[in-house]
Amino acid sequence: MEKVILDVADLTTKYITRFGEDIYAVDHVSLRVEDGKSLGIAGESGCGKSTLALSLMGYYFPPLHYTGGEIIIDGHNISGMKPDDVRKSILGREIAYIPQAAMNALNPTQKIIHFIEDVVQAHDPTTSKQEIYTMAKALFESLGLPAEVLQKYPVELSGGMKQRTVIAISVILRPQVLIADEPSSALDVTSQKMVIKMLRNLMDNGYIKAMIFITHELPLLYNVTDDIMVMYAGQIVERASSKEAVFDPLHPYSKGLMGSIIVPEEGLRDVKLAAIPGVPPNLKNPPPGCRFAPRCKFARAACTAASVPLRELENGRSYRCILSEEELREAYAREDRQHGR
Amino acid sequence: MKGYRKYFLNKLLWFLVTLVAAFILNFILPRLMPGDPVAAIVSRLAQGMSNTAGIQAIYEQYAEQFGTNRPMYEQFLLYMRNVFQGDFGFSFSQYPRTVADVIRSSILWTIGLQFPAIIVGWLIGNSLGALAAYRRGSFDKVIMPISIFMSNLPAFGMAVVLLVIFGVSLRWFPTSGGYGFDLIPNFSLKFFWSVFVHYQLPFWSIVLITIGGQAIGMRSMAIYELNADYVKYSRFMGIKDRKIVRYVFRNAMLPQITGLALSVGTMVGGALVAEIIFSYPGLGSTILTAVLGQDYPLISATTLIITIMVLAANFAIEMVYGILDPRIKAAQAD
Amino acid sequence: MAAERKLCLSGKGVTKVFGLGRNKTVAVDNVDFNFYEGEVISLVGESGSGKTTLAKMLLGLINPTEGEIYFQGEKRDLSSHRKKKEYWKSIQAIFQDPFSSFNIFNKIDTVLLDCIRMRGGGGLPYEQKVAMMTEACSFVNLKFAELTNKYPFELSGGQQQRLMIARIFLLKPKILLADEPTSMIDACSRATILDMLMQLRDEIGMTPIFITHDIGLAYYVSDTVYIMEKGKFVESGSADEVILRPKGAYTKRLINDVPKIYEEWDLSTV
Amino acid sequence: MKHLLQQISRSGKFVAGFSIFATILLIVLIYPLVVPDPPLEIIGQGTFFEPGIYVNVYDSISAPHYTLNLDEAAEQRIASRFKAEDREAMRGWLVGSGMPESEIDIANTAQLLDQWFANFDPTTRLPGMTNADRNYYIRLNNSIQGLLSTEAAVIAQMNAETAVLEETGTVPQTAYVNVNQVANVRVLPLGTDNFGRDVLTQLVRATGVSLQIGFVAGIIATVIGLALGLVSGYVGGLVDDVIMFITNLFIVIPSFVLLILISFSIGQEQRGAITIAVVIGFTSWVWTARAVRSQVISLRNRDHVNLSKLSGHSIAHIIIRDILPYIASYVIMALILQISSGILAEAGLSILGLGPKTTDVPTLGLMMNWAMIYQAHILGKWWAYFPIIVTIALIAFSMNLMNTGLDQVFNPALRD
Repeated sequence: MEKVILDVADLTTKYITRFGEDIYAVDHVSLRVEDGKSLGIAGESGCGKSTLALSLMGYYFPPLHYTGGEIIIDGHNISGMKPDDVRKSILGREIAYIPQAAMNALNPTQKIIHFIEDVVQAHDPTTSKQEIYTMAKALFESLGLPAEVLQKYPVELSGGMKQRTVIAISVILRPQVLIADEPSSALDVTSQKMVIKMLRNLMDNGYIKAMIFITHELPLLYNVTDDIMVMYAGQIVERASSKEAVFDPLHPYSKGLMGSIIVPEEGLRDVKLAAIPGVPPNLKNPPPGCRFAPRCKFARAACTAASVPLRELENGRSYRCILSEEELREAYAREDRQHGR
Repeated sequence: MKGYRKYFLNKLLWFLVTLVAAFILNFILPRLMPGDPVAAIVSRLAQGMSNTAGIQAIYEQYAEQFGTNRPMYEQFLLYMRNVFQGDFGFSFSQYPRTVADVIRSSILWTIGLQFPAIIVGWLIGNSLGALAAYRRGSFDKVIMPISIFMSNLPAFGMAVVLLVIFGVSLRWFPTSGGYGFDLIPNFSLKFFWSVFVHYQLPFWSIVLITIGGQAIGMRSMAIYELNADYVKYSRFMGIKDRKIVRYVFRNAMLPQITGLALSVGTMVGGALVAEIIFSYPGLGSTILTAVLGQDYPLISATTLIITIMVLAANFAIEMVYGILDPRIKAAQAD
Repeated sequence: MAAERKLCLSGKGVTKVFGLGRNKTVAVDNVDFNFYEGEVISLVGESGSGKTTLAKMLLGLINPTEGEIYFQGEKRDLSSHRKKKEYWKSIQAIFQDPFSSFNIFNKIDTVLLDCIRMRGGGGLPYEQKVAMMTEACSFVNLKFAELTNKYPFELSGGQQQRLMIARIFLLKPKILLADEPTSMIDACSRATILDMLMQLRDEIGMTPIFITHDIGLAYYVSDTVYIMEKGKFVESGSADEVILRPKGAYTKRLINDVPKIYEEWDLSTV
Repeated sequence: MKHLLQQISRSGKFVAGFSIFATILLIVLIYPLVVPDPPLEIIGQGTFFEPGIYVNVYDSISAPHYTLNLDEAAEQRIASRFKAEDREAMRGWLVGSGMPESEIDIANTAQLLDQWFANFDPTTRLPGMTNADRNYYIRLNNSIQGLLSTEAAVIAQMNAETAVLEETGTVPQTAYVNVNQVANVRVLPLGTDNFGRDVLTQLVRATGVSLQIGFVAGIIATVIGLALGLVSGYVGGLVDDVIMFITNLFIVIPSFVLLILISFSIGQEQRGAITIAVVIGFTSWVWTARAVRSQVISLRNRDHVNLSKLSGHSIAHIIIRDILPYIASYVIMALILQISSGILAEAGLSILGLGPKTTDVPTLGLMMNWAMIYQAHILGKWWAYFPIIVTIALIAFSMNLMNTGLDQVFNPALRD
């Protein structure tokens, strides 16, 4: 078994709204990512996947608050550290973040190289500007970005170039873990592919050891990550290898989600798309028991009686449902027969 | 540099266009008013002066200068020619002084008082606003209501309050004039000291008025910037808050500079009234004398000069903005 | 078969130019098209390709700078408000973002009553109007009784998009322009919306035109696909032909760059 | 709508501002009902009577007297009449007559008086003293003597036949009257101004007039700005270019300069309060026009407007139903700002001597102007100017608070 790079146990964080209400957007989430692996997180908007990305950084500012759990990066527990120490020795160095809206992620009135200088010197004030420039130039060139970008302001870069610049800056200190939150959703398909290629390149060439990739675009997730975790209402409902998650999902929610994938490939026109009725629950006041039960075709009384634990299967898969693997497969087969698939 | 040049030319063109518009307005507004302006002015002349020879001289001068019986466009050309020669005619109320002479003796006082005061007020206000946005909490809760209240005090109100407290009660500073009434302007230390002492109250009253509005504006700009994505990203890259605040301040300051350019006219307006309270020998007091003396040429020239001053200040601020915002220089790339 | 097809919307040399002088941009550049009744059509393009501008021209919200648009084979005349109103009885739209599609100050009743009025039912007794609204809502799986006196923004994105379809159900237009109707809503609600649109099409015999950047969606729903690049149509034809066997370089690249799940996604091409 | 009102009422700033403003408005409405005097009536002969209760002396003599033996009465009597400048002058005399300055304590009344009586001689003429100074000291001495006398004051009336003063009564120093039993008492809480007019009555009326000016100016400015902004934003094209060109011109050309020019050209006689308000309104619409235009432009291409068009609605319907409600909050906020800046503009103009004509009604600016001309601030007559400044500041402050409160409700980014 490979070395575990990122080990998260029972992480729980909440938002405190202006009116003092708590919203548990990340509820007892545990996950592990091994050396050289990438983990994808899928889910509908509002399921807590972006909040999970923020929470994994171990550095919290309002309205997000930490309430419990552990984050261990390469054997180093960061959840007990002082915020200032996290900032200095963890952020950017051990774990780095690529934000959702990379278009605005760079200070508009600062040249790229000056921001890189600030990032490097925030962790090691002794590094000279010359050293930083040499380092940044080498990194940009090895990642296929022109070195002239360093001397430019963000407005002078195209959307795709801006996003790739942000990714390059994020790995300048060679962090172990990279967290990418919808890094390509605002880009056209070609720039999106370039971003994906760059992320793969980072993994393959050892710039980073582990990656967490968050997106609502499932075909993309399937192509980028080794494993996929499906989130629903702040909880993990299923975790499996990408192939299993997409082609053989177990949890009824995952089943619905994967059944709604549309790709321009032969035969897809004849498939009936899956649909899940209803809306996700309000996280201020989640339903008791299984949170998906109100929308689930297979729901029964027991589902709402008590909270449903995550079932671990032998091959490392897990899912959160009171039905067994066999029961679920049987139900799905019955459905397929009905639709004549 | 191409981007900046384009920006510069653009602003210069706009400056010239507004200048022409200001000339036209200054010329046309008094003539648009109902009633015969000549008759009105002549009747005012009679009550404004006792010196018959003076009235006659001014009347002839006036008829010559304004060419009142000629067509509008000729009058306008005449007006333009006179303005460009710096010839505004004689002052009704201070005859035989010329209008140009009256303005010459007051304009430096106004420039020397108002622009430094507005700039100092702008700087202090913006610093306080940024600090309030960043620190929030009790600092914000104290600074903000005070700022809101201060920004709502009329400029003359602040002037009177300062005058009564520091001039009348505490007797720290003189209450009126630009220098001691017993002095004649010269280059002695005594005179400069007197000017400096007389400068304090008008200066601080304008500064205090400016601070409030600027602090409020800066605070909301900075709060907006603090929620920007680059702040979140910079935090997650481990950059210190102090540095991030510097980013935020710089970015929030840029719209504040544009705001200053747009509101400098209003500020100067308030400050002119404050001048009157202190009998400061600037353009504000000149307007007051002109109004009291029904001195039409002086009013017309003073308002024109103030407009030109404000337009020039506006232009200068826009130029500074062009240098400070790198995006303008970068604009050439597209 | 081609001979039986009836034209519903066609265009010749349709061009839209924005701005003047140095700021001039050609959003739609001299395009010709023939949309036939009964087909599902998709206009596919990336952002900035001019597809939304073309859609607005088709809807008659903006006028082409040059060229003509023909409705059912005849030159379209939108010279007066009355003529536009008449045209809008035949063509309607669903927009991308359900949250900004409805006036937040109007109740759901107002939205639906507007449609009844437009179809000439303004003078009907209220009970009959309620019956019509109830029918339209139940078509999209909503209960009018629960929606009356509510505002659209109180519904979820998917529900609002369904309300939009209920609107179309009442209006019964000949043509429906659907501008990215599912891109802002969750994947799990997408199928419902698409199914309802197709069902509505069968029920009232309208011609849907999808405007989308999602090639997968275009492939899934449409019979005929037009690919747009920089204001021009670069390729068009049946969905199978254009998407599975693209001929143009741009189309090939576009389809190549979309992530796949059954085939290998070739990352080496960028 | 209900939800919105609820949110607004939850904003502390709005509620605070609204309460202040409502209080001012109520006072303006109710006070004239209680005190119906004309505000410009001259009641005092003389300038700047201090705030206080004015009791008719004639009536208090004829009112029933009561004897109250209060120990400190004499002391207070002396202290209240014995002014600081008198004490200062006494020190001058004493020093002049050779007393060392360190021995004199002008705050100590008893000691000062002792020293005075020991040293003062009306016949002596100190070096450098003018005749006027000498007379002043003699008058001062007499009045001090009078203050110290313990006899009762005699009331005498002239006998109409004999033209002889006949004693009709005496008023001992321990005599008191009950204010309630005096026929004529006038309360002047803020004293009188330079013309002898009741400042409070005037202030209340002036506040009302200034508010009217603010409202008229604000409404005119908002209507013009709204109309131009709507047309400019919705129609676009050449119309937009022209309107924006004019708007941008008037933004850089200071509006108060135009105000001065126009007000001066109108002439003193034609300048009523409402004329001034109209002029202010016509010179201050630019900001509203700009703000409305940018709002309309962002709304114009919104899908709900397109949907309304597709529903066959007319342009008028679209502007009224689909655009105006969205910008209503901005327009209300702009109106509030315009009202308060209109009040300030009037005040500024009046101080320059270009305010409304002075014979009809007072405005806050005119009152300020009068106080400044008569140097109330230099003379320490605080009641003639300070309440005006406070009133203007309170009006502007309350309106700004309301605005900030509304802004926080409508712009979530500013919320805490």
